[in-house]
Amino acid sequence: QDDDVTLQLQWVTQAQFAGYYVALENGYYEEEGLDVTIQPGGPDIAPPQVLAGGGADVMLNWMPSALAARERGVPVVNIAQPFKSSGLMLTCWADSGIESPEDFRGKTIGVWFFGNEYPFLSWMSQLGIPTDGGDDGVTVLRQAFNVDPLLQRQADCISTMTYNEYGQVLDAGVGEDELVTFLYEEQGVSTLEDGIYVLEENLEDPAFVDKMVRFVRASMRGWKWAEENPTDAAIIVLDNDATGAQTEAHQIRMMGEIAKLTAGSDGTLDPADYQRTVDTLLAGGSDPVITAEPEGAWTHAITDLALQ
Amino acid sequence: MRSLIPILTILAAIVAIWYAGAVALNADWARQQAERQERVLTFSELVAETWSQDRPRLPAPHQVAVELWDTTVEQRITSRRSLIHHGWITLSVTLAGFAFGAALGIALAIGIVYNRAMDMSVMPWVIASQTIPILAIAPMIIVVLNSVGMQGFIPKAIIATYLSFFPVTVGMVKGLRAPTQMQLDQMKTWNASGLQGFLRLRLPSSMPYLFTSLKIAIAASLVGTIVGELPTGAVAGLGARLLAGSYYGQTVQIWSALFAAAALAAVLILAVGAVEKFTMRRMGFTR
Amino acid sequence: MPEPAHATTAPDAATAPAVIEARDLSLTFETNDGPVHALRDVNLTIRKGDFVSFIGPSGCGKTTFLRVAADLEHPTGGTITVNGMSPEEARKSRAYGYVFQAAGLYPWRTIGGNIRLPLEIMGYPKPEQAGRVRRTLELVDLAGFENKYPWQLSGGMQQRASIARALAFDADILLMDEPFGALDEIVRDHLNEQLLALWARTEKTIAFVTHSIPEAVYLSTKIVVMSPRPGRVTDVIESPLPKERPLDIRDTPEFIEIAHRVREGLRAGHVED
Amino acid sequence: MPEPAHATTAPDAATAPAVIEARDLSLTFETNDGPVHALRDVNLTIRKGDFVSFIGPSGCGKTTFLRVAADLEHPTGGTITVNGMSPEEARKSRAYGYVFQAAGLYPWRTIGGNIRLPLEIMGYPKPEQAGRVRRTLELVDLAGFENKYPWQLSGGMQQRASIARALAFDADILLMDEPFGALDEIVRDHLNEQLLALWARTEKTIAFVTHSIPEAVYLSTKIVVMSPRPGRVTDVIESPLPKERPLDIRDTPEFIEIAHRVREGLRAGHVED
Amino acid sequence: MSGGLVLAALVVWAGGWWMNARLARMRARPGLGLAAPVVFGVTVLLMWELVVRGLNVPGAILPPPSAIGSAFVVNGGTLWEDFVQTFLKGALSGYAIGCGLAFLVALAVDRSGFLKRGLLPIGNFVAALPIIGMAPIFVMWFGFGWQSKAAVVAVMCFFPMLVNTVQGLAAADRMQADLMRTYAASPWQTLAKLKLPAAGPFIFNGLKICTTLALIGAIVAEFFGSPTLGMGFRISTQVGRLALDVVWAVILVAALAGSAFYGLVTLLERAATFWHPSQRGR
Ligand SMILES: Nc1ncnc2c1ncn2[C@@H]1O[C@H](COP(=O)(O)OP(=O)(O)OP(=O)(O)O)[C@@H](O)[C@H]1O
Ligand SMILES: Nc1ncnc2c1ncn2[C@@H]1O[C@H](COP(=O)(O)OP(=O)(O)OP(=O)(O)O)[C@@H](O)[C@H]1O
Ligand SMILES: Cc1ncc(C[n+]2csc(CCO)c2C)c(N)n1
Ligand SMILES: [Mg+2]
Ligand SMILES: [Mg+2]
Repeated sequence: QDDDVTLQLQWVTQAQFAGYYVALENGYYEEEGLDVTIQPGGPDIAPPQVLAGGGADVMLNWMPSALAARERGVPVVNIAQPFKSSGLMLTCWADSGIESPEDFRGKTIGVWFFGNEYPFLSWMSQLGIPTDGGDDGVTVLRQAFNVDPLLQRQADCISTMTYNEYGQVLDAGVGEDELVTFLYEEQGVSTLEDGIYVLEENLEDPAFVDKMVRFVRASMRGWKWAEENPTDAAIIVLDNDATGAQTEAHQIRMMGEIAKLTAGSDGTLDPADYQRTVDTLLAGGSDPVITAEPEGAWTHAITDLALQ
Repeated sequence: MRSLIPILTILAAIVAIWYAGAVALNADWARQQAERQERVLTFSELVAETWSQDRPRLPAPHQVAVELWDTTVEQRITSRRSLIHHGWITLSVTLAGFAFGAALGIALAIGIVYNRAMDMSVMPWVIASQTIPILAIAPMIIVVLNSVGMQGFIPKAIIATYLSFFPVTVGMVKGLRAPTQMQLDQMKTWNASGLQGFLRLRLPSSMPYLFTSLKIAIAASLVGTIVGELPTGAVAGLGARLLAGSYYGQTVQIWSALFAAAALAAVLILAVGAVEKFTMRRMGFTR
Repeated sequence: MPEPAHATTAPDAATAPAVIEARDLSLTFETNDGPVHALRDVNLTIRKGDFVSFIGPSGCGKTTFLRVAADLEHPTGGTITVNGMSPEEARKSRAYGYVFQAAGLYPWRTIGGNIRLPLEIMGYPKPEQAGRVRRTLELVDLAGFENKYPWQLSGGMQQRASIARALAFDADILLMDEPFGALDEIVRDHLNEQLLALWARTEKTIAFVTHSIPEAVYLSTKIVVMSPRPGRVTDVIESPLPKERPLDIRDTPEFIEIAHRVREGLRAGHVED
Repeated sequence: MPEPAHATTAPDAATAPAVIEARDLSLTFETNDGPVHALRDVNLTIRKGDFVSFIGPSGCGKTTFLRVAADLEHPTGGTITVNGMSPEEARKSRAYGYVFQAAGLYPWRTIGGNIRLPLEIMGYPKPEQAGRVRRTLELVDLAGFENKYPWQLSGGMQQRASIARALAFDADILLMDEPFGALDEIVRDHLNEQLLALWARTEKTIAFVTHSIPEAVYLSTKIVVMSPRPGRVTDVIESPLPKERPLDIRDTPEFIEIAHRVREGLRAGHVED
Repeated sequence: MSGGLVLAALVVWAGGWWMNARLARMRARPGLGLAAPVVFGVTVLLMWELVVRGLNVPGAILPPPSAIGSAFVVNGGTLWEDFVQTFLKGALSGYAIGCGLAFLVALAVDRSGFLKRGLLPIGNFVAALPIIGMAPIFVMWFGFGWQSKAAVVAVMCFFPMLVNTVQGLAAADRMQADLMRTYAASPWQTLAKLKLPAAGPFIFNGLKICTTLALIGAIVAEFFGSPTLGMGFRISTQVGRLALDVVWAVILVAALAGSAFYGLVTLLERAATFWHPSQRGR
């Protein structure tokens, strides 16, 4: 009898989550004796909330959001970190005159909220740029999850992921030379992205720990397969997309970019990366994500067993 | 036939305005594109460009029509790319939500009409409940129900119910109170029981009101379903198509999903209308 | 009009048993503008087989009296008995049929269905229902219209159907509140004739409200003239007309004389409004 | 009734000028169930100062005739002139006042406001409006009710207000469609008296639809009896009664005779419904 | 202990029911009309508090009313700014534009049978469009500010208002209209003195429907892009931060504002259509 595991994604089905779909389709979960259900997320679903409500056993989340949830009384713990580096960046029109972050002053910038605003706010506060408009500061727009504000020139810069929105801007017919990009990674304000989290109290249950060990092992196997077979992985993702709205070309390119982010990780969280994320967040401005150094927010217990 | 002429005229006017609007809204982008390619557009080229963009601000009518055709007729109806497939998913939830909503609405109305305590206390809250922005609580409903193990169909149906019970309650309260004092007295002179009074007087009297509110309710149920489909991971259904279209900048896809939804609503309203006509004729209301 | 309230005990009618008997009956409605005295100290005896008309200016309490007798309104003073029982018991024993001012047929039922309605409610067996519907329809000259809907009939025919509905079940009291108010004179004459014939045949006791003096005189064995605010009985006129009444009787001197007396009674009680 | 259609040219009335003159007037409504002949070949002359009553069974075209004269309906055959003009010209020159069957007061205006309505529309100067409203309200015995709303008045009072509204402006033709239909007999008598007095005083020409035979006989100088489908004039009765008419006149033999003739005329044209 | 609180909730419910049943049997008295819904509301809130505490529901799922209340007080300033942005700027202006435009179009439709036959069926179809789907498009067209919210609200309000007003302008009965004809009144006079007053109840019906639509529309539109304030913005970002107490405080503001707006229009209706039987009945 297979153990049931429900995984809550933090976004709609796309190649960003290829590793899990590959593990499912290629039977890696089954080989580990797991019956995995993958629940896609959406714009207004907060995965920690789902976890807290008992709607899922394990979730994917960006670390800022997970740490914020921890402070809010939902004790989630990082058990694995398949994404080594961050794909988040700002994409700006070159003709807006922006060359360095200092030039953001007086400009309009689209930012994703719902937990993704933290790294940006922390970056701006480190630079000493106010975020409430004016000639001296930036005007922040709450950007929906598409690139229209840039194309329609409603904003000078918008948030993009290397693997998704940036490609959409190019697809729209904009040349790379017309754009200027600022990768958070390169600005030294990157935070950890897609990690695997569970509720702390569940880790006291050895059966659950065992289940998670097998889950992480199979998932990482899926990721490595996806890195090596990007096209096939993209097709697997497409097969799992219930909306029928994704295109093959876009998913294949996305898989290529995602592979760059997962490349450096075997699933084990690098404590240095964790510390950098926490430092970035603690440096946040007036409305900090987290107010104190978190404790027990990650564990190597699972990955240590999984990667033996 | 004669009644079609005004409709067609107005429709033609709308399409003309639409095409003109497409030129106006999409021209900027067309010029930028031309600049990138170092071309200069003549007016007719500009018009042609604005009517054939991949990511237009406003797609031209024929683009929407082609997309509708491609995603309905050209696809197997079981395909995930088929609007009929998504329409069916939305429809099934809509119908379930409508059924719950109508039942709840009628039950509440009966309570309000027959119980003075309910009449006095519940109605203001029923109205207040409709001032709550449903899109804001939809994700919460989904999470809460998810935590008790309900996913997909039922949460969406509950949101649809939430939107559709209100017009039914309001209409049925009016309808159940439609009998005149004289008709009620008449029942009393025959010493009719409460149940007889309900079945033979109040219920039949409320039929015209019921159907009017059912038409509003089924449209509301569709809106509720689509709202419910937005945050549920945009898995499937017309709402998911709308959202996915928005994520990937597929304006044409948004518009075609919108039209499919409006057409679905129109069909549902017509269907309720047909049931109404049949019932009313059977009951002898129609002259 | 001196001492009219005791005229009820006219010698020739005193033989039959009393069917409706009001003693010092009063009814006051409490409204936002203060109390409205709809009935004050009404004393009236209606005997078996009587055809009693109530006439009086608008708002004098005619409808209220009928409604009290039918247990649709509760008196605030005095007593009233119907068939020797309280009005409530009488209603529960289905002692009377009530014809409202408007026809009030249910639009979603056919004429037959409307007449069947009280029978269904009172639990008459199915086959008997059909028979009764057929017979009452014939009685009011509507045979053949059983399956028509009310709106397919003229106003007069609807009114007849509503009378049929009150006749379909076995009640030997008929309370009729301006049943012919909305009809034109010729149709009204015709229905008056038929009502008289029916009354003569069935020996029912009828209490009948009207605004029309000729109608009251033509139909009744006893005419109750009322005055408004507070609603009182100002005159009770026993009709000397024979039971057999052709329409022409209305041009006879006796008729005109009674009509004159009714009009005088009315005018005396009438308050300029 | 042989050759009744030419009775209109009675010798004693022929002196005054014609105010409404219908020649072979016909009106057919096209309905889903086929054509309805509301009026067929109506010939009628109403002269200045006449008080003409129209009587006939329901649906015989009385209202339709008044509406044609008022340019609310267009004839499909024949001609009609009002004050020598086409009905449309007459309407635009505000030649008549029309009183509908129901009072039809605007509920959002006070009684005074309702009576002022035609004056505002016709552009009477403000101070004159106030004077006219006051005077017509007195005329119909409603002084003091100027600032009440229609629903605060009884049916009879509303009806009087609606008559006042038609009298407020200077039109010397008055078209009245069953204005007293819904009133009780006493109030009706009272209003009949007042209307006669008004007519005698103002020398207006009045066309008056009614269902009541006594009312028609009591009021009119000329009674037009109509029969239904197709609506035709079957009899035109010139009244020999004097212009001065106390209410008692209704008990005189002449009165009863005319009433009898009207009833016979009606019954002849009446189709059993 | 948790079971005890749930039990207490049941007791509260029974108590609330009993009180309302008693209120219902009392004679009408001023203020009584308000008492019953208040008792009902308080009962619901108490039960909510007790059940949430009794069952230990995480605050990240459903906060108790007491937490919502304190969030409401603590965040008063932000909530007020959000309210100004969403309600005063977005919803009210959209409401005015949508209803005003619909009113003018209704006047045109009333004059022209052609428009009536052509526009109304199409209007019914367009009214069935789920405006949720229009929101992202309007944000694209009209920007992130309140203008796009107003546009969504205007579109949402347009058709209900149009349909009601057209119906209202045709509501004057034939006799009332004929009366105007006998006076040879001009079309403007007929409009001002007959059609508009007679249409009053219908127009207010449309206005009332639109009050609830307006707020919902403005909030929904903010979900598809907004500046960094507004009620929709607040709800969606605070859900992301699991600050559910703040989210519910915003919902509370929405419900209060919506009910107050509805109540205000109802009062105006009562004043303007005092003559209508439905207003006189009480
Ligand atoms: N439910 C009620 N509440 C308050 N007052 C009432 C009620 N019913 C009747 N009345 C008042 O009681 C008085 C008598 O009314 P009733 O209906 O009996 O008069 P009526 O003689 O039948 O008049 P009509 O000829 O107009 O039918 C009237 O003044 C009326 O306004
Ligand atoms: N607008 C219309 N369309 C079709 N038929 C009509 C219309 N108006 C009246 N009729 C028909 O024309 C005939 C005459 O109607 P009219 O209203 O003139 O009758 P009437 O004599 O005034 O009757 P009543 O005494 O009932 O008022 C009737 O058969 C009526 O049904
Ligand atoms: C509920 C929720 N929605 C969006 C994001 C942000 N996010 C996560 S992956 C991704 C890429 C989209 O291409 C984005 C925008 C989030 N963290 N949580
Ligand atoms: Mg009465
Ligand atoms: Mg008529």
